[in-house]
Amino acid sequence: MSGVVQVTGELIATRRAGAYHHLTLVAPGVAELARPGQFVALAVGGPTSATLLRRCFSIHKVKPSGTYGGTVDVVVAAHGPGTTWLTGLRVHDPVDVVGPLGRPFPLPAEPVPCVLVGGGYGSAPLFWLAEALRERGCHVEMVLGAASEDRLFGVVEARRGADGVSVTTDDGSAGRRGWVSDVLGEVVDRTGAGVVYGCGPMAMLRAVTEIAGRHGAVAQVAVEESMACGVGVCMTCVMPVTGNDGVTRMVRSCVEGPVFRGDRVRWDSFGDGICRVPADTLGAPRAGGH
Amino acid sequence: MSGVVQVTGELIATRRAGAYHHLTLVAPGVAELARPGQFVALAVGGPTSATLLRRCFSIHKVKPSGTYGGTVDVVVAAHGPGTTWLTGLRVHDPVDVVGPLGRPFPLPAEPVPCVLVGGGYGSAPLFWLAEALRERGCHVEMVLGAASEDRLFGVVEARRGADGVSVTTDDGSAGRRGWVSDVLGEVVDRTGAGVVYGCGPMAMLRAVTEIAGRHGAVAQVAVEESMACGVGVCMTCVMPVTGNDGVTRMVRSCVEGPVFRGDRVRWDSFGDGICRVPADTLGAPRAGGH
Amino acid sequence: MVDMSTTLGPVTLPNPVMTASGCAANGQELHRFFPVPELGAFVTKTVMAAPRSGRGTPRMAETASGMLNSIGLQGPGIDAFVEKDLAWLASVGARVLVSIAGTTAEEFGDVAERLAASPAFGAVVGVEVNISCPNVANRGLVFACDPVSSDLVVRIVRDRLPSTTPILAKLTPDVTDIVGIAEAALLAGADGLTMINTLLGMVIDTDLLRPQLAGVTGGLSGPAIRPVAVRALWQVTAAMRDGRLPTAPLVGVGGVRTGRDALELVAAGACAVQVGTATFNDPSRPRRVVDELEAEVVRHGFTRFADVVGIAHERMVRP
Amino acid sequence: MVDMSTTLGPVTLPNPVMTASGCAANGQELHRFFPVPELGAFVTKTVMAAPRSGRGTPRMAETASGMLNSIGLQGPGIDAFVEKDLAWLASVGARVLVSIAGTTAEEFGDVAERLAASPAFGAVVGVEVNISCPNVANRGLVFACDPVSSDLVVRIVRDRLPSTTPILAKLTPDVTDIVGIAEAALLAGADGLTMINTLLGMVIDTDLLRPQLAGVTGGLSGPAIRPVAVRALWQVTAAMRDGRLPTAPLVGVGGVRTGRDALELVAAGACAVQVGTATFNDPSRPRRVVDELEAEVVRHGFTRFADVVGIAHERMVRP
Ligand SMILES: Cc1cc2nc3c(=O)[nH]c(=O)nc-3n(C[C@H](O)[C@H](O)[C@H](O)COP(=O)(O)OP(=O)(O)OC[C@H]3O[C@@H](n4cnc5c(N)ncnc54)[C@H](O)[C@@H]3O)c2cc1C
Ligand SMILES: Cc1cc2nc3c(=O)[nH]c(=O)nc-3n(C[C@H](O)[C@H](O)[C@H](O)COP(=O)(O)OP(=O)(O)OC[C@H]3O[C@@H](n4cnc5c(N)ncnc54)[C@H](O)[C@@H]3O)c2cc1C
Ligand SMILES: Cc1cc2nc3c(=O)[nH]c(=O)nc-3n(C[C@H](O)[C@H](O)[C@H](O)COP(=O)(O)O)c2cc1C
Ligand SMILES: Cc1cc2nc3c(=O)[nH]c(=O)nc-3n(C[C@H](O)[C@H](O)[C@H](O)COP(=O)(O)O)c2cc1C
Ligand code: FES
Ligand code: FES
Repeated sequence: MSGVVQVTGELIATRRAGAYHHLTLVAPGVAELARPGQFVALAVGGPTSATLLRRCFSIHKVKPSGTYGGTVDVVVAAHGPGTTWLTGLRVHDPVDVVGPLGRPFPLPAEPVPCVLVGGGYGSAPLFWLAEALRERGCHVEMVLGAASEDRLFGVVEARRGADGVSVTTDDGSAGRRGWVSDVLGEVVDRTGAGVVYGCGPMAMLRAVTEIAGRHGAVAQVAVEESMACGVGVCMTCVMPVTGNDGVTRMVRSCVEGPVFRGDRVRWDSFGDGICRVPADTLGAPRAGGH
Repeated sequence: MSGVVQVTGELIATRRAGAYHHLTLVAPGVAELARPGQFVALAVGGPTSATLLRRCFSIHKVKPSGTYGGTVDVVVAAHGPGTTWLTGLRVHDPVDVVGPLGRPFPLPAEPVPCVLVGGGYGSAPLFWLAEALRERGCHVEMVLGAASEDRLFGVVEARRGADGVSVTTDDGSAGRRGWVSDVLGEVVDRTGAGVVYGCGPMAMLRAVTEIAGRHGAVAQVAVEESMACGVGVCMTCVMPVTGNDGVTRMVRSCVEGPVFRGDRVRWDSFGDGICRVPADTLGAPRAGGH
Repeated sequence: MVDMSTTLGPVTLPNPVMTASGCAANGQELHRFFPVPELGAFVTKTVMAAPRSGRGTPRMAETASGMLNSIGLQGPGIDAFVEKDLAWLASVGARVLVSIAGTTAEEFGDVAERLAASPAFGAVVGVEVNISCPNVANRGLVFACDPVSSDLVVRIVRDRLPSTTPILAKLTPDVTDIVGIAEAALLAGADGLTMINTLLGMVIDTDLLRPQLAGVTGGLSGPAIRPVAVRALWQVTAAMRDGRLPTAPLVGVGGVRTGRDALELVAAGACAVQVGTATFNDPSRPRRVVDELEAEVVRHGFTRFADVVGIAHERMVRP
Repeated sequence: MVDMSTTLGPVTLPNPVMTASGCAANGQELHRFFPVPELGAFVTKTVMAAPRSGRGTPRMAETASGMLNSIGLQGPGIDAFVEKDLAWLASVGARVLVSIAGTTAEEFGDVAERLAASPAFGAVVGVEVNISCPNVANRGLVFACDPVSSDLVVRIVRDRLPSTTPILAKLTPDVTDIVGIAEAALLAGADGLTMINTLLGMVIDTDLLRPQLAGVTGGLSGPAIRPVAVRALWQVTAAMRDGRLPTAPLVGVGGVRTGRDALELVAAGACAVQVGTATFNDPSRPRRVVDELEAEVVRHGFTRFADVVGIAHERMVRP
């Protein structure tokens, strides 16, 4: 496990970005260690909080130093009490930050073409990744999708930072009407991509993995499982993933992920909004057993 | 029971006053109903709060209307999580207010001289009372005491609004070294006071009651019992008080108080930091019984 | 338009939201904040035969998302209760669920009998039998901790009340097997169950290094315990659906603050819901939950509240 | 200078603060935030005989001041545990309290035996027997809900471990009479008790109208349950002080977040304290509680931590 810090950060900027809030936090030490695909876990609710668990957010970008010390940016969708609290914060409010956490996107050793696929706020970590890939000489295209225009994040940034951008929305309010999966195959073929990076809802990541596979690319996906601790100690964030040895284990997505090779994830076990333990998982419950 | 409102108020001013914080809240409807000696119950901690119970504060003053609508002032000593949260609020923050609550100080029908005794922040409701008494032609003197100078509240205001002011501190950092009880007898005698009003810690109220009695005055004291609801529904704030019928009952200090005639309170039942049920209380536990 | 009515045995209530016993006094205090007849029913503070002073103070301690109380069943006694409190509730048109208790089974029966004989009994839509209180005959062990004592109390109360008056036994969660206690109460003649009473808890004052409550231990309530209430309702409902228990209405209580919280208890099996400690946070909560729960029923596309009761048992996915 | 040491039977620990089983994995993760040997002891995730995948997801739900979990005792199995995890803990110099379980009494014994035989056993300062887990031989009823099963498990484990290794039985609060279970465990040979495990709870997803956890019910933990932990420790300590139970060390767990919270459990009777769910809020919490608890001991004018253990029983005022 790589370096991590825990620090009382300070919110220094907060602004709306479509349906989301874009937050910049001073969090000395995090930026220096972070790599694209990693995330931070933020405490929510302040000293009298009834919401004990941290909330996890992909790192959108970092600045290792600046006027205030290193900063970290995250993009937050207000949803339940924790994200609502975060998006209601005002500049100078303190925020306890733990990070960077998890494994980053692996970068290809060779300058292969790459496609980066983001669903909703799932695009947040991809711009930084795009930069790192282009520094290595990779041709980078992005595919951004969302339910509607306000739920797309970073289209302008994408146009600036990628070699090509495709946009889809479910309702056709921006880009092509449909899903990212409707355009992805074509982009992979056209660019001859060797790697497809994905971040977004599970159903999208599954589709990304399948399409990448069918079109001869490797999928690297950043998953989003419900997490209680973010640091590897609670075992709530597990999912069935097949290892190099061919054995499926329930692995912690916070420390062994959030980035997994798409073809290693046992997508077949997800359904009805739950994830079942595949019968061939190491130590799976036996009939009549636990 | 008299009129009460529940309203989402707004903090419009907050400033330090010695060891305390003086808060002004817009709380339409409260001011119109309130009388000196009543209190408000404030919700604390915001939407994610783990501290469910309201905190009660004597009304320091009210303004029935103004630029913002009616306002209520309270003086808060930061102590536990709720009062710390309140004193950390910033202007424009919302605060849920229930009030006015409890029975006010009874005003004498005749213009008799009165002495108002405040311990620590217990003086907060007395200035408003002094005003009401002087409007009725009463000669009003105040005795303010506290552990130290920073814990005195409103000495300047007292000098402006009363016909005479005595100050005591335990450490002698302001006024006379000692307790309010050291000077009270002399003030009652000198002024020929008919009523002594008291607000402050229980031990002080007990002393005030005894001294008033010995010097021929009636004591009216505003007590401070731990309250969970403030509105009369939880039965946590009770204390043994003897009624007109000579029977002692465990009465709710939030609705039947907080102001009681001092000689009706069963001071003998308070001790070791708890209040026992006197054996002659209506329905008191019997040996072997409940 | 949604049909929010619910039934407790022979009685139909216009909506399923109630106060919780001991968290709303006997009505007049909350009536300053909203008209109490707008609730499905008003549940009164547990009343016993004679007046009781309750315990000394401190009687409460705040805890994380909850509180402890140790009131000691303070109350005016059944005679003063029917004469003043019940009469007032009747006068404003409230539907009243009267909570009763005793320190012996006979005292329960006595209270029930005097209640049934009272002039304002017409306002009574049911009786909640608070068996979560100590039994002097059994070393102070709470009646609801023991199936035999629970059975005895419920039988006596059933006997002393008209059969048209539904009785609900109120259970404590502090037992190894709540389904067993539920069974005893239902077989003894309870028309339904109220679940849950407070959990036994304790707070130490870390300045004085001694128990914070004068009564040492107290009852834990508030949102903190909602998962325990949902679980208890779920277990008993599951036993009814499996045929292990006779089917009967369940009234849910424990940590309800909002319409969503109420919906949790309803989906687990409650056909009515009580709002307790949350009332201390906001005296209008019980009334607000009426509207919020209705809005939840609408949001989920139902037209009858009754269709939501226990729905989580049907929607459960088998892992 | 304060003497913060505490003893668990034959073992002395430099300070009384531990992780809670299942809330700290097996050490390497927290070691990134503070050196784990700075804790009085490190309590490992409950380990069973064979590797276990645990349950499907969702495995958790946040609740008011707490959470539910339904991990299903995921773990590598005792052989991999001793080889990798225990060896690592030994290598950094941690004092380890190993939590073990089984679905049969024999499995408990088997795990204890393999643990005692392992090369890194020298790092083990004690074994915590997690009897708050389901007994397949008894309709899945939790061992700790039944004195007979508790007795059986503790006897077998005691038998398979050296007498110099203290064993602690970890109890569930979900019982009518925790003193009875404590008695069974102590008479069977437990050197001490850990109290409490989680409370059985449940959350309904109010959007999907079904249980939020894939495993339906789960264990409730966090500050919400602290009053229940304090009460359980108080009751068992009171029984020991009254001579109703043999005197033995108690390890307190349940809702501890700060040094003050720890002090509550200590004053009620715990001679050591575990920090569980609060670690998810702040991974440095267990370490911080070491300092905060010491500061509390100093604030109260004591020079030995041992003098504060159970002090609330002495300072209680009789009402
Ligand atoms: C690696 C990772 C990266 C993420 N990046 C982003 C991001 O960049 N922007 C963004 O808006 N959201 C992101 N999320 C999702 C975000 O963590 C959840 O939306 C948030 O935790 C929900 O908190 P809440 O208070 O709104 O909801 P609640 O439902 O109240 O949350 C209750 C509990 O469940 C957990 N939880 C609920 N939903 C999720 C979820 N989807 N993922 C993880 N934990 C969850 C919370 O952490 C909390 O402990 C990410 C999640 C993960 C795991
Ligand atoms: C009628 C009345 C008037 C008051 N006026 C003032 C005032 O003008 N200024 C001021 O600073 N304080 C006043 N108090 C005391 C104030 O209510 C408490 O200090 C405050 O509630 C403590 O909250 P906390 O979060 O700091 O402490 P905590 O100890 O965390 O409070 C926990 C719980 O105990 C209750 N509680 C604790 N101490 C008291 C107390 N002394 N009285 C009532 N409830 C208590 C709280 O309401 C809360 O429910 C008054 C109390 C009463 C009853
Ligand atoms: C201050 C207080 C007093 C209570 N008194 C009673 C009572 O007299 N009779 C009773 O059956 N339950 C009593 N209860 C329990 C509540 O009715 C309810 O079962 C419990 O508090 C859980 O619900 P809640 O979390 O909504 O408060 C009392 C609870 C509190 C907080
Ligand atoms: C996610 C999680 C996993 C747990 N796993 C175990 C376990 O494996 N064995 C065990 O004895 N207790 C386990 N517990 C219970 C804790 O050790 C502890 O007894 C309980 O959570 C109460 O303490 P807390 O409130 O400090 O968390 C677990 C608790 C949580 C929250
Ligand atoms: S979130 Fe706790 S182990 Fe991953
Ligand atoms: S504070 Fe609730 S009755 Fe007085």
